[in-house]
Amino acid sequence: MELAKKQTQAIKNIPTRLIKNKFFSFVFLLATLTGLLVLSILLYRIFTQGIGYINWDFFTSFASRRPADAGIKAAIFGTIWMMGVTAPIAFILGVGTAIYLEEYAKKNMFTKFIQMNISNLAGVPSIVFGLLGLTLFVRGLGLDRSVLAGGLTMALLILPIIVVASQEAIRAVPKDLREASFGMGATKWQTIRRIVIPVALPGILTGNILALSRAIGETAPLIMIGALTYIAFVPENLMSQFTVMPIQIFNWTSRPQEEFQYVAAAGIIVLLGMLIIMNSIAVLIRNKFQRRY
Amino acid sequence: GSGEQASKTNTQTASNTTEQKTEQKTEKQEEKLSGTIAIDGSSTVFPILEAVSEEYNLIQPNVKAPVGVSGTGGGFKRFVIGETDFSNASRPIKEEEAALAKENGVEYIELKLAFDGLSVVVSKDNDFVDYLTVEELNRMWVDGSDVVTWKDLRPEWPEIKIEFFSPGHDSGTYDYWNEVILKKTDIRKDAQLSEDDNVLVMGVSGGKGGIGYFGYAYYYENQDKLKVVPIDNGNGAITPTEETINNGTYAPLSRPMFMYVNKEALKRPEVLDYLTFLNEHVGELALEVGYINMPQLEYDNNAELIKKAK
Amino acid sequence: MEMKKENRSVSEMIADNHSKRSILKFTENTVPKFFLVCASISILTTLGIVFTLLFETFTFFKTISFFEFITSKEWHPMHSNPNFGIRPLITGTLLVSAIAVVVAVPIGLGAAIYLSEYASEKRRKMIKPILEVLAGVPTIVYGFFALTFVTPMLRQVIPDLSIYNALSPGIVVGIMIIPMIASLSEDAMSSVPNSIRQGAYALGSTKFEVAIKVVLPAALSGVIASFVLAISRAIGETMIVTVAGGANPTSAIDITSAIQTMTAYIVQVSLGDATYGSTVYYSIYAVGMTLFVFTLVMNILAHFISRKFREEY
Amino acid sequence: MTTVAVQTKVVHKTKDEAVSNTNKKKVYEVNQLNLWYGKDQALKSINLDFHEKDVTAIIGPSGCGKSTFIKTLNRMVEMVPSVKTSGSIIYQGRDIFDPKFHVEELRTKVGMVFQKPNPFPKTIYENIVYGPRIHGIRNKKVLDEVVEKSLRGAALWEEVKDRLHENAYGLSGGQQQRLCIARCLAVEPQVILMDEPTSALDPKSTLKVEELMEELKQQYSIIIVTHNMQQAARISDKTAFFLNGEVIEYDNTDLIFSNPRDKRTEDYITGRFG
Amino acid sequence: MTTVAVQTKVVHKTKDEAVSNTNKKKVYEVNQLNLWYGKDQALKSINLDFHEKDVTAIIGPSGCGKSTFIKTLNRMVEMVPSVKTSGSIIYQGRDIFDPKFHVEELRTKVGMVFQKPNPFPKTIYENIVYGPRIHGIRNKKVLDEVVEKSLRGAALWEEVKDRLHENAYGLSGGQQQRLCIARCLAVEPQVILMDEPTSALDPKSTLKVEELMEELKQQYSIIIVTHNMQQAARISDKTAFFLNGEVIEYDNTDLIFSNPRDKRTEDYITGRFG
Ligand SMILES: Nc1ncnc2c1ncn2[C@@H]1O[C@H](COP(=O)(O)OP(=O)(O)OP(=O)(O)O)[C@@H](O)[C@H]1O
Ligand SMILES: Nc1ncnc2c1ncn2[C@@H]1O[C@H](COP(=O)(O)OP(=O)(O)OP(=O)(O)O)[C@@H](O)[C@H]1O
Ligand SMILES: [Mg+2]
Ligand SMILES: [Mg+2]
Ligand SMILES: O=P([O-])([O-])[O-]
Repeated sequence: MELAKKQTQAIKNIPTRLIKNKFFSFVFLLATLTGLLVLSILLYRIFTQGIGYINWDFFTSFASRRPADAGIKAAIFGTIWMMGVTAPIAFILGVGTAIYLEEYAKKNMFTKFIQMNISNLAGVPSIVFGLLGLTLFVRGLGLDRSVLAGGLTMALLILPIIVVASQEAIRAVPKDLREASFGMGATKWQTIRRIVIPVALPGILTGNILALSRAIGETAPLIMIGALTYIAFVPENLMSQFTVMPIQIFNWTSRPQEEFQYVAAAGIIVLLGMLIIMNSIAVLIRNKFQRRY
Repeated sequence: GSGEQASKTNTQTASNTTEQKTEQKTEKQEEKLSGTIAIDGSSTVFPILEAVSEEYNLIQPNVKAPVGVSGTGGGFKRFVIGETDFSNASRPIKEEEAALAKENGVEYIELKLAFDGLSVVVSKDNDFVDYLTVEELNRMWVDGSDVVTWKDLRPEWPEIKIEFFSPGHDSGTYDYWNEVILKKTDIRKDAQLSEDDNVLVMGVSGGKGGIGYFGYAYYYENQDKLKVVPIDNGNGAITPTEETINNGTYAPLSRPMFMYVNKEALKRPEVLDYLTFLNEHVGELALEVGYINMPQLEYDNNAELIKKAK
Repeated sequence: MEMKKENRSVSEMIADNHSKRSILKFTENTVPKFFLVCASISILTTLGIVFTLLFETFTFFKTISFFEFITSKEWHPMHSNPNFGIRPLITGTLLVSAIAVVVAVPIGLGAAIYLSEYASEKRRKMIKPILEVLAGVPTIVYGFFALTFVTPMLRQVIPDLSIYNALSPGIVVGIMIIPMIASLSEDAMSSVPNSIRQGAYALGSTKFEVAIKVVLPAALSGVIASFVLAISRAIGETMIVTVAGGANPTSAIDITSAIQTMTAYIVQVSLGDATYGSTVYYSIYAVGMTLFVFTLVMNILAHFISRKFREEY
Repeated sequence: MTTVAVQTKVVHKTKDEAVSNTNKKKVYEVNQLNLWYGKDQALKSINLDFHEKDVTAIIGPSGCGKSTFIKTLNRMVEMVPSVKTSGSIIYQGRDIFDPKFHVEELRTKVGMVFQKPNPFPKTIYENIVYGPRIHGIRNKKVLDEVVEKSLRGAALWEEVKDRLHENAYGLSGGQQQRLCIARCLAVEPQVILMDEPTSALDPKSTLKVEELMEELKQQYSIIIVTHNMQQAARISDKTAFFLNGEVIEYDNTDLIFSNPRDKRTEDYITGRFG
Repeated sequence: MTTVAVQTKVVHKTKDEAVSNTNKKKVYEVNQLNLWYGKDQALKSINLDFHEKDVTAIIGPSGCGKSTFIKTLNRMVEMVPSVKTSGSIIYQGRDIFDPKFHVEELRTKVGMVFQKPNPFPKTIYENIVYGPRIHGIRNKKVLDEVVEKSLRGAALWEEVKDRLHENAYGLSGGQQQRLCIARCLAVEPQVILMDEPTSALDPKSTLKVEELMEELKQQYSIIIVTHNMQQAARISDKTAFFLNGEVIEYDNTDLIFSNPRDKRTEDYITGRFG
């Protein structure tokens, strides 16, 4: 009797619960779409403003006082040069650290300290890295406002991101494979070099690309080290002065002439294009090499 | 009278010959000049030097002349220890800075490049402000001012809160304003300071009550959003225009802009060549980027200085 | 010849090679040392940051008393009679962060629930990278978006809104950190084992009930940690507030008028380049130090939350 | 070495023929059930009836479709998006695939216990009241009663009554599994599906759970998947032998184990493969 | 219901008593082996000898320490940092815990096959040559020979000879497991350890692997962990029964299965628990 009553009540409740479910599934979907909506507004505005200024000349000319002549060549090359410094340094240090922590470090206080330290560094505001770069590289080591100083600052900035991503990738290598290798009499480094790194590489690369795309968009730390400069040449060596895309965009937006706002929008399109390409490569790598072991 | 005349002719001839020589030199060396010229300093002067560098690179593509933006004070900081060849300034060098230069053995010459008319602007929506006197500007901008709304300034104006926008403390523009309007007292604390002049443009144009000041170029390019306020310095209200700035009637807010040149650097051919080019073209280029060129006499003076220094 | 080769079995060759293992041994010993050096760089970086900040901050406190720094309510560093009270900058920073959290937490969490519980695998794979693009948009771009789009739009609703205010950059910072919350919370929620979900479904739960009453509580520590990390990101955000927040350090809590954050102050000074050695110059390090301490505390807090309350499934 | 003779002939029996001498009421009637994961057919023309207050064991080698089948009975299998089914399953007179028959209702009436104990990461108390709560029961007193009754029903009350508000993860594996059974009892289902409920447990806990099933049988219909032949023999009334997605043999347990009709059944229960 | 009588008395037998009528050479001598994970003792005073060209089966319920024991034989167990051992294991006259006996050398001589097939995500060819390569063999011709020989040894050559350079993940589960065995054979070990090598495989593949073991026995000593009693009975010469980290009984397989001396062994092999 009691059972029957409870069951009927439970069943009576079902339609209400289903409506609630429907309603909230809609709310959650809406929340997800909000982000996408903002992104599309942002892109739409930037595209309508800037697309008219994008042509071949825009990529091959240097900055100019005339909006129609202004180009982004110096900034693109500066960005590439800076990445040329940042990427290898951050990659070697970051992956090295990750391998150390995952494969070699004993689970002791020191390891815990390094780990904690890395996750904290990941949360340090970029402008603080700018202060570090200014004090240490620009002034301390006398590197001035060079590609090298900028690249090193950026490398430190993205180092924690790369470490964490690489650690995850290494951790995701199934224990099975390691055991199989050790079971054949392989040494630790042989196992790491021949099994762990190749298997983790897609994940590591993905993390690196995402970290680099963060570095490409950073403005504040470079303002700190004084990269806000009119540059009409391509860097020639590590000690050359340079400018990068977000700095060039920032420079354009602070011009008095209104047309420069559109030039800035064009610069943003190029920058976003570069970011989207990098992100897509990362996603492609992730999806292509995602294996079920 | 005549002595002056004579010397002037002399100078002219002299400069003519120099010019010819330089031209010949330039022609000969056109393909050869290379090197890097270190330029830094004022953000106000930046557009002029940027234009010069851009034009110069068309003739001498191998000379690198990046223009830094560290503000007048920031530029001098590097200049006085010999780090830079040219330092742009929107005010003359200060005594302390000059002293430091001497200490470090840096000898320099001062060139005037162009005029800027500091423009006082209000929003386009502001239909009541017709002009302001220097005293009124002082009254409303100084620290501890009792002016909160426009009505506090002149009773016939409406009771709209004033929002103040000013360039930052490190800019030469601020220094100049501080000197001629504030009489070296502090600026009011609720004024919003920004090193980015567009930020000021947006700020002033964004609300009915705003007021701000900055270089003429920023007003000139944003005439559709801003209304410029004529300034009365006892001789009637004067609006900043090319003419009033150039002939000095727009006072006291019209000011010259400078470039300081390290004499040592002039020994490098590319620096000298660049400087010569600059002095020839800076007037027209200044006009193009929104400043006012000076009378030719001033440029001739510059040429003389350069000649002496090298 | 052939015979001889046949005779040498693989195991013999291996045994042979084992007797000359010195190079292998050398690599085996050197490699971990190299990686240890790599790992130490991160510590050096932290030390570098701490020492840089401490050293210059110390110089700053030689001129300005620490007491004034933390108690004074005014921040007017360039005044002839300057005030160096950090409170207005902290107020500005927290105001923007608070608005950002109000925007980002519900939206981010909603998106996380959608992605982890409702969306099909295919859809999730499509939406997540797009959201990540949102996180990758350079902040300078967001800054101008706030100033030239969000602020004018808000002013249609709130006519009194100053052109520079805390609200607009707050909202945009919130938008910027949505992906961070969505993505980290989604990770936490997807790592709740499916078996637990199935247990709930088998009792006749709807999706909503499973998400809210089972998965969310189970993933709570990860979700909260994602909030804390996102807040710390908001506190450290620079260009958005520099461009759209104004430059008016004030202790008043008013989201419609201009403010200044710690980060924006540092940029303001470094754009103008204060004379090296002046008090104002050193003040950016003192502010940087405060900022560092703030985010450090947040990060340690996040670490603590996700460690202490980590669910053992 | 024994070779497994893989016979391709499918044995279709009528239901009456399959299970002899039963006069209990049917709770489930499965008719011509087919199920595909994408293109792979995992269940092939299944015809089976289950009766009230019976324990029915489903046995078969790994991958033969036991879990798939039992999950079809409460439609949990549909959580895999690629799943397609044909045929019908009649639960107490209603087709469970009928869109009007909400899965939430079906699952309230048909409880399920999984291979690995899966308590919610909440307190013991919260675990039990989860079901009643979502069905709208809020009264504290009623809930308290439900908790005690369910825990007693799952033979766990004495062990945990003093720590109802501690986390369920503090319990041993066997206790956790009994908690899951208690959680299932709290909504008073009519049928309990169990997918290898003891395979993750140690012998002692296994024994306890088996004893519990003996108890539950008085009140509930139980359908249990097991890979442990001895367990099937010990506890069930009827046994169905699955192979490659088909029912090879379905009969009273004693008959299946003493006198299997099919060679493959015999091979399997004597341990020739699997 | 059968109750499992958990006896706490430890049965220590001398080795000679344990395994009767053998006159093959010993490959392993395990003496008084104890092993702890942190504070939990997982192996207790194990004494066992293994002989050349024998298949020895290790059986016992889940968690009794079978995997732990077999991993101790090639010191893989030490990958868990908290592991501590006492006692000795003599492999062909040398104590494997002797610091001068490099684990790399030990593991080259003692191959291992795991429960789940774990080929490297590389081509079939690369999988096989992995072992020889890390031990310094680079000669292409030698490697080619090794590949063919090992694959033939694992009864896989005919199936894969045309796709040596395809990814190993394209193989079926059973083929993958045989590939793992081939990979292990490539370095010509003397002993092969196998931890439930067929438990993740379907009956057909299981059969293939079992047949393979019969082959391998001619040349190698095999120690195999299995939870499948029938499998143990079919393929092994000797069987050791583990319970709670102890060896309860070790004897010739036929004796263990026909006439267990210990009640617990009997209970286990007749399926009363586990
Ligand atoms: N989610 C899925 N997607 C695709 N195929 C599946 C899925 N789950 C199971 N299968 C396939 O369906 C078949 C039956 O699987 P099922 O899990 O029902 O077997 P089982 O008898 O329960 O085996 P076990 O004893 O190992 O639990 C198998 O071939 C399996 O590979
Ligand atoms: N890495 C480890 N850390 C701590 N304890 C462990 C670890 N691995 C195993 N154990 C414990 O050691 C005991 C023996 O485990 P082992 O894996 O050897 O059992 P097993 O007989 O192989 O069981 P199964 O048949 O389930 O594989 C168990 O009680 C287990 O909980
Ligand atoms: Mg199953
Ligand atoms: Mg095991
Ligand atoms: O940049 P300034 O010219 O204002 O010093």
